[in-house]
Amino acid sequence: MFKKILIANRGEIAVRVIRTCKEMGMQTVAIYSEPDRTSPHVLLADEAYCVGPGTSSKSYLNVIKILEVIQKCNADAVHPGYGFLSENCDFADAVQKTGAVWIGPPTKAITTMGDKMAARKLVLKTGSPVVPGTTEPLTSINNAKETAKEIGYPILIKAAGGGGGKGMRIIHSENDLKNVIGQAKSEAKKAFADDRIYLEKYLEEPHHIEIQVFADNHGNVVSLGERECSIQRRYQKIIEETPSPFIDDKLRLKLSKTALHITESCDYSGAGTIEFLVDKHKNFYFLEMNTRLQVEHPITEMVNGIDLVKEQIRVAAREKLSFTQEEIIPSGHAIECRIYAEDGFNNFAPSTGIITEIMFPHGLGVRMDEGVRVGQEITIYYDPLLGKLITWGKDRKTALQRMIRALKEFQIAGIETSIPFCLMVLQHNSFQQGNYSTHTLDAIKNELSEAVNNHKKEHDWAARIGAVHAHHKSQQTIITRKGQNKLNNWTVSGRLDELQ
Amino acid sequence: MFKKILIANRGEIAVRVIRTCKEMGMQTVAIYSEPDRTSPHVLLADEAYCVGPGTSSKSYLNVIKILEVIQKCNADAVHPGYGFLSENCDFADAVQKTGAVWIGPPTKAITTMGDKMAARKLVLKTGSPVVPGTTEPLTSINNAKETAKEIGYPILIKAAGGGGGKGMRIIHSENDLKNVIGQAKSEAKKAFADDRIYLEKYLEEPHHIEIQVFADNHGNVVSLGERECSIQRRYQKIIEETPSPFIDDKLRLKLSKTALHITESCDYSGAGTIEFLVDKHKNFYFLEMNTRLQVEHPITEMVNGIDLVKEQIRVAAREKLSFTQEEIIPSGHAIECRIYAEDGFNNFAPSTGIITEIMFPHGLGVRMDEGVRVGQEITIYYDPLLGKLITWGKDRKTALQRMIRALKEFQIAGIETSIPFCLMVLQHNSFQQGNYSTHTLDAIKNELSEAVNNHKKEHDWAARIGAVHAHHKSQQTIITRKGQNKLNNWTVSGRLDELQ
Amino acid sequence: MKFNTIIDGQSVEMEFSYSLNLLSIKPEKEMQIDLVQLGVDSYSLILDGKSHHLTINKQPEKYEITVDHYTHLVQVQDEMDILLEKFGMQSNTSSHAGEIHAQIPGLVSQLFVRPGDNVDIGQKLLILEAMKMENEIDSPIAGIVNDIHIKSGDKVEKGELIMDINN
Amino acid sequence: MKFNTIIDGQSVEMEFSYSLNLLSIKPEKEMQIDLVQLGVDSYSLILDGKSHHLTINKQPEKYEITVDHYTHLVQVQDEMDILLEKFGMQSNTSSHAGEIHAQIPGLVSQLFVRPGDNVDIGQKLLILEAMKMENEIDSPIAGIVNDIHIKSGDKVEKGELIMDINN
Repeated sequence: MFKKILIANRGEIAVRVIRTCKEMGMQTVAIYSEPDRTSPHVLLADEAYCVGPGTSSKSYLNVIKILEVIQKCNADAVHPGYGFLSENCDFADAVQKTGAVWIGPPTKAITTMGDKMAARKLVLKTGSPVVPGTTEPLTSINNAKETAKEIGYPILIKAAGGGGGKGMRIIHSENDLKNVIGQAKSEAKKAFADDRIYLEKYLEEPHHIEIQVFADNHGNVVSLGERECSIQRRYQKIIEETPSPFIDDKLRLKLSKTALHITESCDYSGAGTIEFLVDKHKNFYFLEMNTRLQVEHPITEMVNGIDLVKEQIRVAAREKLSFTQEEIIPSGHAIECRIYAEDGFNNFAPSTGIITEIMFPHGLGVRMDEGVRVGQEITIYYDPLLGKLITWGKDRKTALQRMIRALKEFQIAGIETSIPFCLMVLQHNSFQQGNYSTHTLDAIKNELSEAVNNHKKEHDWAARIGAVHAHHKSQQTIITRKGQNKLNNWTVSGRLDELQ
Repeated sequence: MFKKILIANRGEIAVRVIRTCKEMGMQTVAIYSEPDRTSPHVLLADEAYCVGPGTSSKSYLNVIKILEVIQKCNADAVHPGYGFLSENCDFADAVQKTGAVWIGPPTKAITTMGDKMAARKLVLKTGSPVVPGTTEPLTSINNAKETAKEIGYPILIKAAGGGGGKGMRIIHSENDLKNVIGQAKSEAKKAFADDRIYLEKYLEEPHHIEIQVFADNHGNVVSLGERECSIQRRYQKIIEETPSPFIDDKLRLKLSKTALHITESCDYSGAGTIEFLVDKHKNFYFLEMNTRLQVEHPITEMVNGIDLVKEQIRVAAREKLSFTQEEIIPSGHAIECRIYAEDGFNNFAPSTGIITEIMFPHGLGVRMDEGVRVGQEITIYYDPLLGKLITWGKDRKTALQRMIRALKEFQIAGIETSIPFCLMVLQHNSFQQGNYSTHTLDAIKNELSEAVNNHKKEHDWAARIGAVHAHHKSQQTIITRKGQNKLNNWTVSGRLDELQ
Repeated sequence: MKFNTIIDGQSVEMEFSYSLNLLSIKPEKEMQIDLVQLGVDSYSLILDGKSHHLTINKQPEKYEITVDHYTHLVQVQDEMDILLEKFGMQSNTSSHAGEIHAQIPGLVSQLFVRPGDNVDIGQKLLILEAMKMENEIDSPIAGIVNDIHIKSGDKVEKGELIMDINN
Repeated sequence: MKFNTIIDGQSVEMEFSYSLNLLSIKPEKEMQIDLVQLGVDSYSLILDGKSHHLTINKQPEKYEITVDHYTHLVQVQDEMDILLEKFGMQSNTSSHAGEIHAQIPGLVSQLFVRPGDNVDIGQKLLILEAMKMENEIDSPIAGIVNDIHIKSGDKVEKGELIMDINN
């Protein structure tokens, strides 16, 4: 087994991987950009090395510098997390040339599946259903126009170089085509250093369902069940659960079988995710395969009692999977809410600033995978994911009530977060009933706003009192010219009556 | 089911109960003493009322005031937690007279089992083995001397009015008898308002094993398995695990059967714990029954996937238990470390002060039941328990490695805690091997100190550098007379090179 | 002390008695207040026994108050402000429609207009890049671009004035 | 800048070059230091690539430095102190054996001796009550109780001088 693992990532996923490495008795090495010096992954790792300034291309995507650190610190394995260089086969190859082990699938599988169009071709060959669309990258606007006409609007534009909603756009008519393609290409280039894009039919009311697969180097391939990921904004997931309230046992089995078939067809090893779209008639289509750990992997861990990162490391060390297909018997229900630095009631506008307070939720059935700490500045440089809150319960109702309880406990001051938005979604009838698709969030937008306004009216007095207190305080400061604003005396309780 | 529950407690157990109430959709009411105004249980509850000053007897034990609050806020049930009034049947009776439901066993069972000597008598009658000792409270020092001679030294002095190590003392010879009895009586009086004490034979190398039982009002009585609680200091538990590495299936069954028998014999309902001493030949003796939730109940919850507080509330509402004996199939292994405000390497001296920083451990298999927050002052008024860290794993090794990882992550600044002590115990060979009794901690004391010293020598340089930095900084402040010490600029990073 | 508080145009006159931690609302309401600071900008408020978590953030002309996660915008007028208003002396400080402010913080990755350009409603003005997403800023009005306060590559803060458009 | 640091009597002379974040230890060792403040009294130290969590607490005459949970007591001498010591001018400030300090904070619940009393080694002097436990304080020496600085019912802080015993 390995002695020292370098984690080529930041934020919650770097912390997540470090935790498992430590439990396996391995030394951990973090890399960081200058503004990340006091980020949790740096504080938790045994060793930490700076790889450049804030801009990702100069630090977390700086292959040369990262390779230098791998050799300098003598790491014998590298975990890439998700995003950044996790689906970059040049990096995977270069890592292996240093003598370190790449904790991920073989580069050939990354190449095939990472190229979203090559993947579509391969899956078509296996006889599995694929969402209608192009199998070659768009060469020109005219080419796009023709293909779009053939498939029929609305269409989706997607990046060939990677997933996660980056470079993804929906187009309803030919008028928008040119503009939107420009934006998508530019976004894709920044995210994956690859501006190839392709078209796909935009299905009506589909569910986004994915199957977690795992393969070792001894011929074992196992499905760990599905995740329901239909609650999305900006084509990015925000709430996931397992099992899916929409999927029945028959469909579950079919999806798993198809996923296993696809996994085997590309000589896979390690953790992978096969994403499907499932329409309201329960027809399903292969969407893409992610050849890395998925953001939402914890819900699969919760119902199966398995540590997927540990399994990744074992497989990379050429060990056998620690479970067989027969031993995978999910128990209970798990839900994940992604905590983003954004204002869900203001068009998901990103929010930056210094986190002045965090009160984490805890207790039975609550798991926190966090990537931030108090005092940390949230900058515009990186993905707005602050962390993930996961709850487990004996059944869906318990997990859901627990999630609502935990979100209510979870206080973050200094920036806007997706916590209040998630709370409103979870308390909405369509989520409570488990009756939702990828279109639901758009459909209930106005109802959510109304619910927020009603909720706010109830707490009107508390807000007015808080404002008067702040006003009175700031006036006092100005009048007395004491220089220091009392608000900085954070450890001292200041009751209203002190301000007479 | 209830609409509003008042929690007559503070700290981590009040927070624990509030969490479940919220998940059940119930309103929660906290009570608090003046210094507890910003404690987590006050912040998390829907309503909160002050019941008096810091001293427990004037606040958390102030029955009249608490009854007033119950009526004022219209609570329809009261959860007493553990400690304080949880085993006080006068309070339980008074609560019920207000019309609120008492979330706990019938007062008759509290009376019998809460009186440790009456309990011994009852259990003897059922034919179950009991630790040799007195069945009547000590009436005089002479009475004590005679009885002690009969049983044979060493003997244990214990409080009749309650458990938890309060008022408990070991006596090795008649010389110490008078002094120690005085101390024990005084401590027992403060803890339970009852200074009756009794004697018990002090067994050699015993294990402290307890069985969690649950009974409803419909004749169902279920055993939820054992907890191994032999790691104790000052006769108080500090690390617990389930299953016990010492107990085999045969003994487990015998203990469960005896526990169920005892529970039935006292017409019990709700959560209860039967404590046993098990000697090295696996002979077992009834020690006492705790007629309330136990501090270490979370490890039972983790392996069974059951919320014991939820079950308490259901039973109090006269519902049936949500599980049968056959459905109790524990899965995996769980460990709990109690995080006390005390210096484990300085004779467990209590530590007070303001908590200036907390970094909680998180991630897969980690549960935190906390009762404190950053900025809070830890005072001399209350029990030093800050919270409990619980880990779960598929097997003992995983749970143990996870606990060590989580403890290492767990940073609390401003006070001393039991975290470093727990870390040293868990890494010691006897715990790693699962080979320990209630005497182990004393036996390995010197080895632990040695391990700490070796560990510290390795980090010598970091300590020297930190000290020079602090020295340089404090010198600068004095020389430049800038008035404000830079240490208060807590959100601003200050690198060494700024101090040139 | 007396204050007027305004939320969404709804004005309420509030009178505080600090010594008793009492709030009287004219003409009939009375509440017990216990407000304690927890952190840099967070507070615990127990209002007639109900426990709330508040954060307070001062904005120009108003306060952003978060009560149990949800943010309220509150304007406050003290006795002097109320007096001035009675004499009709309140100044109008609201910004005009042609001021384009950054709705989010970000990097100006592309700028599509120059001073003097004619723009239509909905016309693309610039792209603000933040947290790996590109955000298009469109013109809310038709008019002529007057002043541009930023250039491509600039980092802008939330609320910063980006350009003026005259209609 | 030069400093002497002393842990458990072991003295090391350290020379810092702040501009380079370098520490040179005479005669041969050199380390790369990156120390950043995290909280009120907590720091992150990256020392030659190794990441540590430090807390710093100033005590009289020494520093309590916690490195990854474990507390070290460190004395520091700067160039002036080193110079004074060379001239034999170091003051001896250690307390004598008869000074009884509170080892823990607590309430004095019982006091068993009075000024002028003769006490033996191990004789019970007082009971300090803290966090529901009673803690007996015994005399470390035989002698006569000279001064008692507290009375029954007092709250004492950790380290506070409780009484003097002359032997």
